[in-house]
Amino acid sequence: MGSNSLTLAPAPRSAAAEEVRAEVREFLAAELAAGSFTTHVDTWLSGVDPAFSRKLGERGWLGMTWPKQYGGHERTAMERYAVTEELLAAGAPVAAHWIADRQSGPNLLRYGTEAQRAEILPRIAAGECYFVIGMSEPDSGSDLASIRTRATRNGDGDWVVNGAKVWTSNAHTSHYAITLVRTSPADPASRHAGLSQLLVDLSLPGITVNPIRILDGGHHFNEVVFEDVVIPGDMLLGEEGAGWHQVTAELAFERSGPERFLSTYPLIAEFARRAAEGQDPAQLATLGRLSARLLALRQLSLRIAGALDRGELPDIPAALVKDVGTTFEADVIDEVRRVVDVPASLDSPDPLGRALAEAQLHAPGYTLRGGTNEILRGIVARGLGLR
Amino acid sequence: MGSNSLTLAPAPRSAAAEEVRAEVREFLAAELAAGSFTTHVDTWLSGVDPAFSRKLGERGWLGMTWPKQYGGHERTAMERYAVTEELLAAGAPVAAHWIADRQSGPNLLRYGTEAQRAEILPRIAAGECYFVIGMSEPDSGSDLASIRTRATRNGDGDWVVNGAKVWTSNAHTSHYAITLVRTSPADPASRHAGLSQLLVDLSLPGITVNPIRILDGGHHFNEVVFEDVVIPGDMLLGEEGAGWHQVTAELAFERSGPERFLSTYPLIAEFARRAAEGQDPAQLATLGRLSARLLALRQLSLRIAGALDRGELPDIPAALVKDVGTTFEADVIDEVRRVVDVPASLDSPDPLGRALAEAQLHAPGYTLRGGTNEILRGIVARGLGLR
Amino acid sequence: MTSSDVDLVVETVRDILTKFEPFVLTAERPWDAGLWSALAAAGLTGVGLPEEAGGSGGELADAVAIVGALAAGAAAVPVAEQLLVAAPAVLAAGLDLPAPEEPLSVAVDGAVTAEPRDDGDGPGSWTLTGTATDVAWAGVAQHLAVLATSAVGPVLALVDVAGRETTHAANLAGEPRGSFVLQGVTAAGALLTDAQAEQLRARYALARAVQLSAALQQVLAWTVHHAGERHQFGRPLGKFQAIQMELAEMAGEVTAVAALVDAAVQAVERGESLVLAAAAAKVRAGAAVEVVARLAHQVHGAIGFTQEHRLHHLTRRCWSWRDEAGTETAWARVLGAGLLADGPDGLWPALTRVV
Amino acid sequence: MTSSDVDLVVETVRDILTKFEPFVLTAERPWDAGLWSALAAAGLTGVGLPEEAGGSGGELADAVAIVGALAAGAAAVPVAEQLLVAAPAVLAAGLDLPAPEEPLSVAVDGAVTAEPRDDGDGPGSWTLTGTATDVAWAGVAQHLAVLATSAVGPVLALVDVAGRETTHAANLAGEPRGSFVLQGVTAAGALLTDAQAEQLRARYALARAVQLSAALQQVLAWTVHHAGERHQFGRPLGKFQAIQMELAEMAGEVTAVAALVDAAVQAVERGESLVLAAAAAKVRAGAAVEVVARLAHQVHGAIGFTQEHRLHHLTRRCWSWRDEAGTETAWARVLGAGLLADGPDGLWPALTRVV
Repeated sequence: MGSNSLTLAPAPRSAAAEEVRAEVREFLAAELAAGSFTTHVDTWLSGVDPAFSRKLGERGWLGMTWPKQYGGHERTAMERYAVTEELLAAGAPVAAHWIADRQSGPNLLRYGTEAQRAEILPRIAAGECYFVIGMSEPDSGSDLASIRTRATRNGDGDWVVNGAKVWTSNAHTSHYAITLVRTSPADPASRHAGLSQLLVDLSLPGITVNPIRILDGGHHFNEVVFEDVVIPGDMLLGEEGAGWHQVTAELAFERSGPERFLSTYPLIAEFARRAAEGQDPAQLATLGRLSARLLALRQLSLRIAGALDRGELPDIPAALVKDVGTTFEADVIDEVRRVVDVPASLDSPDPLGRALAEAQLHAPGYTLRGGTNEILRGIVARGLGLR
Repeated sequence: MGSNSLTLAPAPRSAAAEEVRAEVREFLAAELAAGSFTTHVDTWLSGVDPAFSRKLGERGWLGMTWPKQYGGHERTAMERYAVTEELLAAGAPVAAHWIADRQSGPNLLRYGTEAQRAEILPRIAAGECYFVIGMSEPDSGSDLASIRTRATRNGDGDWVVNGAKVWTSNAHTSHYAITLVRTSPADPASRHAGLSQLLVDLSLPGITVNPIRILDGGHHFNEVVFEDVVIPGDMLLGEEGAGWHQVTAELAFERSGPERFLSTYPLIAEFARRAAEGQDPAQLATLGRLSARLLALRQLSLRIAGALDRGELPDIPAALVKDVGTTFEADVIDEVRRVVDVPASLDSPDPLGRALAEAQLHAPGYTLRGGTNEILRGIVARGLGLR
Repeated sequence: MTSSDVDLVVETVRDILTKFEPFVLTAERPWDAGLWSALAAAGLTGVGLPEEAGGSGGELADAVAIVGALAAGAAAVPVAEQLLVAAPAVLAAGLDLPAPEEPLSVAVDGAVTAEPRDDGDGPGSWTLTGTATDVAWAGVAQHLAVLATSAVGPVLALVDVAGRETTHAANLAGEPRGSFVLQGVTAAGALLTDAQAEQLRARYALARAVQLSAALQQVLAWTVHHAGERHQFGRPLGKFQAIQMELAEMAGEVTAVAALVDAAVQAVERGESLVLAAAAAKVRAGAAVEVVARLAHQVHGAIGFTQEHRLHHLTRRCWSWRDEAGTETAWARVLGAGLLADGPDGLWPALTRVV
Repeated sequence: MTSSDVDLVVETVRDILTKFEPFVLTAERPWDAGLWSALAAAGLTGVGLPEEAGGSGGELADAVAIVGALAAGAAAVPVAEQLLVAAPAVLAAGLDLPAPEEPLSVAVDGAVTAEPRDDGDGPGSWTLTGTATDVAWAGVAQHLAVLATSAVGPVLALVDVAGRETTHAANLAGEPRGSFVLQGVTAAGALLTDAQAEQLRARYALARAVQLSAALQQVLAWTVHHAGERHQFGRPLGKFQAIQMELAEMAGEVTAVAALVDAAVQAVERGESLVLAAAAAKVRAGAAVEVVARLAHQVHGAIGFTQEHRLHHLTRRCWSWRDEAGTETAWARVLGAGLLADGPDGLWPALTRVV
């Protein structure tokens, strides 16, 4: 029956993963002790720190699963999972390299030319080259087939791009955008045809990066405007016209990681300190409930890491993990509020009040980025055989 | 804007309502003390007790708002609200007369012939004549336009009815069914045309009442099968072909009353006793949260009673009350379970365990009867101007 | 005033609101001073307060309507604190009301002790010591009604805080929320009963509930509007059944909050005991924020998350207001315990008395 | 056994299941005796227990698979109690295992005290006094593993309860749950450590979680099937976006439960500490019941609410099982406290150790 496509085999245990986990934990404890970062919620979006990213690169914790010839380390997805999870749980500043390491690098490995890979992947793995996702547009929302950014070939075989992309995380600190563009006119009969991905150097003339500030005033997102930007012809990523297919595959990587349920983990950790102090039964029970949900999400996400190690592309389970995970991220706030009397405020003298405030101000983002929950549930429903 | 249609004026205060409330409360205390009933959840469905219904009739608490010429008492909807609310909060056995008093009587008043009214309404008001709703059919669900029970005129001008109705509450203890039938063939262009309501005496030949037992084994519902049942021609209710319109009006009465949020009140009362004993802060907070929701629902329902007194037919707010109210009824179970350690069991030595069990076993019904919540939210969305 | 007067008052407020840009708060511009002046000039900062005390007259319902209209407009002015909380408390305590054009706020948190400088009976002079925390509009308000404790009971003192040093903190919406360190400050004050002190806290909670109710209604209206305008996959969002379900859920929450808050205000108008009604209103309104803000942002999509969009000016206020003047959890405990005051079987009679 | 053996075992169980009508329980017919006999004849009531102790051999995974298949079939037989809880505990305590065809259940609730009849060290003879409550399959089980307390620590005693008087109570699904009054009953028993007693309770909770996981998967499958078959307003329910959202939410819950329960079972297979893994599995599975049972009934509509429909045979079991062997709330407290055992900063390391 249809629901089989939602179910993956349990992840194998990985001694190597536990080994690297311990190394990361030791590294993070030392960094925290040295004051090189402070813990915040949602740092995979908001914690841009190139120096920190380079440190991770030096230790071999970026591009972990990639071939060594491209600067990678040929380790398993399970090992990579342990590293990312530890970084997120600590609220470490990982936003600079996050997209490049998670999504753009694997995308290049899969669809890039040899030249593209050789040029870019080692720099990503070194923590020096950062990417943004050029998918959403001002009027497209979740409906990627409706995008309008257009690329046409000029006489030299180069692409001339016009249009605009929004919600590009940290474009102002990044080097490349893998950009979904329309390379042939929209065809009502085949809504997903005629799209392609281009590998765009953000320093090219004609590109303007405008900040999009979010509700708390933070600058994590940008609008990237393309005005007659000339992209070399060899910067096509993958096949012309296969953009929709490539993006769908990319979203499977994007949707399944531990960042889909750990964005508010630092709030849970702060709440746990409160529960440990007071030993209040209602707080302990809430901690237990939240932990049980988190543990289940970990297992789901680990299963996907295991599937990636087996060479599968689990797009439907990934949508499910993101739906369940991001709902959890927001629920954490509500659950904690029920059993503590601490007003949320960035200026609170109480660290729990500050963590609540940070988590709340970022909350609208959890369930929107990477596809709204309505979209994700539609994908899950497809997995159930309903559409 | 559209949402205005969701908003009703605040209900006026009614000294008369408070007066009759005190009388009912005194009556119920005496009845409980005398052991004439014991408190249960969901008694407006499951508590059939004709003797109790007649007592209410004797006291003038049935047909309260109807004209005196039909056995009514010409009191306000606000007064009736107070009476019904007190009965439900006490978990009193009111199921025998509930439909007749709430819905069928008003329906007869609005659409019935003089003969129908004079014959039946006084008996309802006396607590002696009970009704069922003949709307749902085995294959119709919430889609009433798809019903198949058919009535055709014979040579004498009488109706010959064939078909079956389900979910008729307590048909085995009732006297009449106001039955929605197809009186002219289905017209795909006008799905709601061709339906009529008949006033059907359940003792007529050709009618079979089969029990539908629900999951806990309780017999509250029936299937009513019509085989060439001859209904006198003057038993048409209202206009031929206007059945859909009449049913829609009827549902407004059905959806707005306090039984849409008080079905599980006896569980709250039992939980309150626990919280009062232990004075546990988490239990007190849960009691406070549940009470705040209940108080808001009361105000919504009171507003509708006030609107009925002004002669309005608030069908969209009624759908909203039922949606919010029945969701609350089910949530009560989950909220209580979070802060008590009492397993739900009908055999529990703990009255809270028994109340939890009763409430849980009836839970699937709360959000289904009278239109599923998906249907209700569709109506609310229409009130918001969305469809 | 009659109900048509209420409509007139609201219309006046809205007319004034349109002339100001209430949405951008920064550390340098922590409130809408221009709006305040316009409201004060129109006499709207004294509505519901008797003319003989320097107010503009009118009823509580008028003041509530003004507060609601300003809350829905995300107006950064201390009108709720002044009209619904501080001024009525000052008057009830027999103290002199400051001029309504001088912003008056209220302090109920922190620890401030009062010592009588005279006989301590009735309005008199008191010496205040301690720190008032989480004071709304600190740095903006010129006067502060401080709830202090004394050896003989709670004291309400009226402190001139114009120019007094405060911490520059803010709530999630950027509205100033500071502390004042009071060291031997002399102020007019009056002894309250414990019940009066409790009523003051309850009125503060009810004021926030009134603001929340109005803001949530506005958030719903904006979201419905957005769903009608925004197209996805070739049709308006509002035509998708999943979105309709979410909007209907929001409408249920918003309508329930409005019904209860209105009823609580009416209970106050009737002079009934306020505490449980206010507690219920605050709890219910705060609980609705969880659902309404979440779904509003969900339906708006990423655009509603940007600083340019109006949505967050209200959602951030809602997230703050539900915590202020007592969290839902704190008021839920008060409500739960209060409803059981007559014993373990007293819940139902208590529920039918609250509003 | 290998994983293909597990599939084979499940297939055998399902084959047997189809020959019985597991769905109707009454006071007169409180269990599926015929099914039990067939399972016992096939050796399935001894799977996962060593052959030298009289079992059928095989691994824990096989026993878990059998329990899951029977739970999804709403089979009223004490297989979960016997295979996953009582028999392993009896063996671990060094007591003689009863014959696998004689139903063995477990009693962890109530208050039973044990006094040693001999030296009390190692397996020996004990005198039991007190009442064992909430005993699953009371009246059906012939043997009962009773967790009792003694002056020297917890004791596991094996009591012959065939024909012994019990209260005729049942859980919400009609499965017998009775009490036994024990007055000076002599039984074989063995002293446990506190940790062993805690493990026993945890295994019981995990057994219920295994049953819940399987039952919830089945409820989802039935609901998806129903949504595909049932037409409303001219098309299958499953084509309505609102229904799709509900089914996807159910799928999220069911899949999350399965992942965690499977992981907890694997942790047991690896011989890791069981208590927190079992607690998490029980809490997560119980929490899912709330959502899954509610939505399943919502999608099924009134028909799923009738006694004739299969749905309630599983939803009623789910509502019962989440309360049995410790409620979610009780296990959530155990889990929360246990995760903080290493101090206020120890949560994350603890979380990564649980499963």
